[in-house]
Amino acid sequence: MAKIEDLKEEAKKLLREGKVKYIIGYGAGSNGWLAAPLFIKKPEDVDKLVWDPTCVHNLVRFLVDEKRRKARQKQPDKRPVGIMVKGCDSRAVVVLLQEKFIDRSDVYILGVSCEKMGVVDDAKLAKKLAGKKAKRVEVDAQDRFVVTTEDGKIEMAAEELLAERCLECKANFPVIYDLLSGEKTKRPLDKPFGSLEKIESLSAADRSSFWKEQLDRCIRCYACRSACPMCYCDECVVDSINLAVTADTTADEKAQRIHWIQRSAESSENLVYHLVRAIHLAGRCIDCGECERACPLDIPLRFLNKKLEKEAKELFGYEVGFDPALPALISCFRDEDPQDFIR
Amino acid sequence: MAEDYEPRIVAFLCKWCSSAGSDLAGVSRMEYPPNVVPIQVMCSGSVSPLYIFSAFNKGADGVLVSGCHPGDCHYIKGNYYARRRLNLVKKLLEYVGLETQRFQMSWVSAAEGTKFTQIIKDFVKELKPLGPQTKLRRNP
Amino acid sequence: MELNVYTPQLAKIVQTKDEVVGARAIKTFRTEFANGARFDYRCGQCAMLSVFGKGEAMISISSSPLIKDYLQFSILRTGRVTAALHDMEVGDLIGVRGPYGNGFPMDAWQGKNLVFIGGGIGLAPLWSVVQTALLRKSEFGALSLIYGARTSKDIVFKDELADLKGQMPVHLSIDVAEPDWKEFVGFVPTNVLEKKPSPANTIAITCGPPIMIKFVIKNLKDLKFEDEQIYTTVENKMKCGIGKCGRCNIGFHYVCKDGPVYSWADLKKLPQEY
Amino acid sequence: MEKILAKKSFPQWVKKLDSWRVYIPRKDEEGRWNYFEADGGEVSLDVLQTTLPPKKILFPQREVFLEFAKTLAGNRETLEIKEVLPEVKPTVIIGARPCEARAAWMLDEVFGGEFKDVYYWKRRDQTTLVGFACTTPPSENCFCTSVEGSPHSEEGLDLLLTDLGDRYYVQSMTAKGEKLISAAKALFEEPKPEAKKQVKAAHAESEKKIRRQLKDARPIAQKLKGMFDSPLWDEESMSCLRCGICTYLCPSCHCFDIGDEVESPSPLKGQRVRTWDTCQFPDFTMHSSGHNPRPDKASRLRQRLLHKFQYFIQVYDKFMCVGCGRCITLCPVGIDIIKVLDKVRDHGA
Repeated sequence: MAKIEDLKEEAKKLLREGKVKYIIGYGAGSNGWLAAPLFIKKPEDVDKLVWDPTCVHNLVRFLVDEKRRKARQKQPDKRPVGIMVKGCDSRAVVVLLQEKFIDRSDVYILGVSCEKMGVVDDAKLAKKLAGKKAKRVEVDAQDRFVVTTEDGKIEMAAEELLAERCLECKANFPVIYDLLSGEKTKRPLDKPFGSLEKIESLSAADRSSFWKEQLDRCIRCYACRSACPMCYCDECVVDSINLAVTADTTADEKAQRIHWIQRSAESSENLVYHLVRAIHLAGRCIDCGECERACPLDIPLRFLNKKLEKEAKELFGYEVGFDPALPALISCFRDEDPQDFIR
Repeated sequence: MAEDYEPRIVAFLCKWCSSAGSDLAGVSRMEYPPNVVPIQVMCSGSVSPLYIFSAFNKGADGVLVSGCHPGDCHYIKGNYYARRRLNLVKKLLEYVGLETQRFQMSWVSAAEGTKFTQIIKDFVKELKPLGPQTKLRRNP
Repeated sequence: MELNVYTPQLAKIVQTKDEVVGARAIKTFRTEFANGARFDYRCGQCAMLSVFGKGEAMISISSSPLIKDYLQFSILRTGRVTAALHDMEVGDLIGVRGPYGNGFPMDAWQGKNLVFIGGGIGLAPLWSVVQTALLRKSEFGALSLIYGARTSKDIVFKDELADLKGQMPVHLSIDVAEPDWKEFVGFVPTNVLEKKPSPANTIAITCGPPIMIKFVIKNLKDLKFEDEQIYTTVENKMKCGIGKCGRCNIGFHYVCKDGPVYSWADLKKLPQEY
Repeated sequence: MEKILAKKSFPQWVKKLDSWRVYIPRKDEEGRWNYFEADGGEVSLDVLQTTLPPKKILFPQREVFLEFAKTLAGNRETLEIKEVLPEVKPTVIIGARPCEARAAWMLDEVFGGEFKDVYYWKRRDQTTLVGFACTTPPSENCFCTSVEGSPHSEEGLDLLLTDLGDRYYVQSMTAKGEKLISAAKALFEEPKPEAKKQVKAAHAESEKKIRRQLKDARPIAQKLKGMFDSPLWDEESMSCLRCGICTYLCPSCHCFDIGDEVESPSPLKGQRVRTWDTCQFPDFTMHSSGHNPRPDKASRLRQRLLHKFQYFIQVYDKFMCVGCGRCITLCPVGIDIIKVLDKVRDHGA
């Protein structure tokens, strides 16, 4: 894993010189081992920054908040915000740029490379620890994880603890940055969509019952939506009212808003919600895995988005999050797009 | 499945082609099954995936989106966008276990009344053995 | 059987009247309970109206509780439920549950002068008090009304206001000048300063858009009204009406149950969350 | 009434409760704990914290209030409204954590009072809560002892079971609880005096095992009164995602929405339902005009904390937090209610 001393220096400088409004990074979480988002306004707080395999969050999500905050302010501070991004997160920045949701000058990107590693899967770690409390998670010189617990250290191979998405990572170092910490190490990737095989090999009936069982647990807390940097719509089909309402919105506009999906957490409504979300993320999801990680009921949401990522690649040769100049997946086409399914 | 089961199909038909095609079938007194609820849209490219999910959610046993042949779109490119987007919808629906026959797309021009009737006939024939669609349907 | 607080009684619309037409349409409805249910309420209380299939909306009752034949509601067309209400006709059924809220402490105001200050649709909750005060005229001192709207077309209860002029001083205003307008032009708070109601033994009751209320209170204070002499109503989004669903609170007060009527002395102690 | 139940008799006891609907925590294949209806399979009480508290049994996420339908007879349209009340079988929740029962004791206040909520009480009256004292804290974020609870608190409970190695010490607080004992009298023994001593010691010991602490919760409640406009809320809510985890999974959060679900628009047919809602969603308080009294994450975080640690105390003299720690454990960005309140306490000091 990258050492981030140089990044800290830069962060201090940026804040001291007032070049950025604040820096979104990782700090120590309250439970002692898992990192948490940290917002740094003063150069003296930069030393609170951490970089370790528990920096799982995709902080790009907070650029959406920043944009909303700016929209509410009469005279917004137009300076960029500094943001720490991993390879996957940087692809989210690319998508936001591609969609012109943000401008390149809105962000100062502090990239960190995962190099040969990635981030941990907290569920996997919990299973490994079997009730013991982690204090620290590190990577040793042999690229193995070292977990410090109350009664000693446990070592394990990277694959055992890495998040599933890291095992299928397409960008282990940032694709866009102003400053990069760590090496641009290329990593071989045999099966970019290997994790889907298990579900894909099921029969239609079994796939249906798999998803029913998974999605029946959904309580519609919308943590998946909330954690996602791409879910920035002001108007979402599941909300009771349109958040973009202003004093000028007419009664008819409000009255005629269609309730596509009921609020009740029922099988059919949950399924439709997650289908809508999945299709809306087609060609936009960069597989940061935040929806799945945030889900308190452990619904494997990543498998929905990953499937469409795979189809986009196989059907249209489309790969998201590498080129801000590329048009969005569904706002472009090629003459030779497959149409064998059309009668 | 019960003999008398009649599937319900929601068909989103492009105003410039398929909808006219269905009209042609009608005025030419061609026979086709009455299982279709046609919804005229301005372009196949205007059919949001949400419409399709919602149709299934509200009780459709099959959904058809029909637009102009490639090159014939009134808005130049709408059907190309539809082709790409709805391909993804189809894959997604199959992936969550919906029978692949339930969602269809077709190119039907204003002159193709016969093709339209054939598509509906085939669609109904394929849907019948599947029985009612319950996977996305609310209160099945 | 136990009373179910969430079950509305069916009521029939017996009269409708367009008060204001256009983009910010206001319509007045009178309803009668379909099954002879009774409904005793105080001025300033509200009822939860249902349009089945659309939902519920909390609406203040604009008729006087002393009139037992019907309930009257004046409703601004603003969202899903109110738009559906506007589309309803005489004979249609709606649901009514309530009454909710504290209402105005009219008994405590006996012997005092009452000055009503309203803006736009804010006259609706005041109307119940105005009517009641007129019916119990001997119990109160002098009555007067200061009321304004954006334009002359946005004025509600136009006919009733004309009648009212025979019974108490009525000072009308519109925000922007119009050719045929003879009365005050300007905002309601300005008209308050202009008309200078005396604070002596007087209660001021104000109701209208939040920004108007804010400046009316400021101006009343300038006219030496005490906080305890100023009453107003607060509006927040509501669902249950009975202090359970958790959304209409300002501080520890649920507006649906502990409000909507507040004296300024009480309201200013609460956080500005409305 | 106090009794002893041998652990090996526990499954038999559960089986004997066949005239009740029995809920008990169970682990699924993926290792997630949750409350399930007992189906005659294996039962045990060796549990960690369930993801969802048993709140969902007393206050389900979706509740039908009424059904409405228009029918056309001739050319006359009639509207019919049918009130729907839940049919509730006598229910037992076995293995409820004492804190989860305390939450019910708080919800009793909310759904009681002047306007009694029949839907809640239909369930509550029929439900017997059998608690399981936490001799080991079920979560590393437990802090019940800081909010006037304890790992063996009795509020809201009908029975309390305490693990004494090979037996459970059974305390009955109510007639409802005694009924469960009477259902299988033969399985219960009278406790010996030393068992009483043991249970006391176990309870005292359990309090010491609670790892996390919020100091001075009552003074914090007082202090919160002056902190409505503090910049603290903005700082602490920066990382909030505005999801519903902290509230939906909270045993004492109870905010809800009421809405009409239309099955058929013509002729009209549908249901009026109550569903869970949360102060963390922006549309929760948004007026129809678009005005929102709680427009940002800061005001919504503040609302959650003030509701739990100020407003509820002002009205009912209880915290609306049982200290189960779920909101801390499950927050995707590590917002920690204890840390935030620590800052409130130390604010300006």
